[in-house]
Amino acid sequence: MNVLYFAWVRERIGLPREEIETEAATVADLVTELCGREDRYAAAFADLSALRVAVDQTLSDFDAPLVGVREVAFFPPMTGG
Amino acid sequence: MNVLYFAWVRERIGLPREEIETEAATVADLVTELCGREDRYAAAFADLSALRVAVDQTLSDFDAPLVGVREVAFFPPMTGG
Amino acid sequence: MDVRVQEAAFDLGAESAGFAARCTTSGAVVTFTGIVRDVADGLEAMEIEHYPGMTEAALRDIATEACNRWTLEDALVIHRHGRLAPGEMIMMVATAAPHRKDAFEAAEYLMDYLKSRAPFWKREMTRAGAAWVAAKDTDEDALTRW
Amino acid sequence: MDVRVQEAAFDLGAESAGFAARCTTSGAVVTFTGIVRDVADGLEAMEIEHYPGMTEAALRDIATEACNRWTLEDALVIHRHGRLAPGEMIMMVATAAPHRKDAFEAAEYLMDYLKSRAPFWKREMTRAGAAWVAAKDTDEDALTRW
Repeated sequence: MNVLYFAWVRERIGLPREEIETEAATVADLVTELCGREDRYAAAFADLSALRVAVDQTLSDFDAPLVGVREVAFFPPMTGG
Repeated sequence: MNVLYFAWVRERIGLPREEIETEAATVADLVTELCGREDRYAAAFADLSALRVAVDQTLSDFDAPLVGVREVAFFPPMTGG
Repeated sequence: MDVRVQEAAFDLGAESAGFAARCTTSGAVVTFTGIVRDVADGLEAMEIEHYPGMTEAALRDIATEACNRWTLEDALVIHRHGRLAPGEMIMMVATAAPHRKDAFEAAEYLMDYLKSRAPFWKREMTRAGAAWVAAKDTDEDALTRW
Repeated sequence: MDVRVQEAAFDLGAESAGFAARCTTSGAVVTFTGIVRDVADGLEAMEIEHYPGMTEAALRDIATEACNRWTLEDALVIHRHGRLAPGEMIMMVATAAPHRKDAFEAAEYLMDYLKSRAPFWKREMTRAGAAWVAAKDTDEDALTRW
């Protein structure tokens, strides 16, 4: 699964995207799995209320299922316009 | 006093402006005076709710006093924009 | 603040770009442009009559009030009179503000007031003849918002 | 409907005039332009990061929803990314409608949604360093209007 990071999430994790092999059933499960890997993930995901997630390029929730999903992206609230 | 007419008020009265000598105390008095003169005024002023008035180029009311006033204009509701 | 009443056409592109370029402290620029609409029954021309002298004063008053009510860096109003063909631009307003809410609201305020409080009268010339455009109740009602 | 995400500058004048000229049935055209504001503590540049692919899809969804909710002839969205200097234009939207209320509301809707639902992130570069622009509660709150 392709996992993408933007803005300060990207900076904290230290890379813009990575390929991850996971059996996580939901976005939240994926986050828990990543946080267990290294501190930089735990730092980036410390406050989920400050984060947004897109599943296959559509804004989604942390309880969204990951079955058949190819791309998950994590980022702070958007500031366009 | 300069009296001006615009849009269909101008068309009904048949001229865009005229100099009128009057002792009318208010706009309403002036309207009554004009209506007594000729039918074309009575036709133009038949329904005051369909008319607006400006006194010295400021939107005003029919009970506005005419003391010291140099210019009165009658016209239908405006349709700018 | 720039208020112009003119018979000549204006260049929307040049006016929009020029207005935005003159605004150095604003993050938000809103423009509104009114265009002669080709109505169903064959509009040949729109004639716009106005009240020279009062028109300019009324537009300045409306623009000044907008600048007082909202935090604006600048406001522009251009309104044409005379005979216009379908597709021609009738008028435009532009507002510049630090925040988009002010720019939008001030532009809507300018439009609502100049629709019903600036001395312009439109007449539509169709094959069937000429007819004065009637003021809409909805335009008068729009003023109650402010 | 025209949605563009690009690094290059756009020409507000040409875009506004071109958009209005393409609209043949609309009496009302509204544009909004966002400009990099020169903040008090010395902004040197604004960097805009985005999510290629999702950005275009999100903007198209927002513009489509605007066209569904209001009677619009056309809508335009241009949003830049990359490094912008103070005074540069970040983005613009334009809407064309038979009636001004639709054109205004649709433009405000586009702005409210692309502020908070299109995947762009702004970073301000000042002498003091770089800082990500925080999302404003007022921008999120603005969505409740729709």
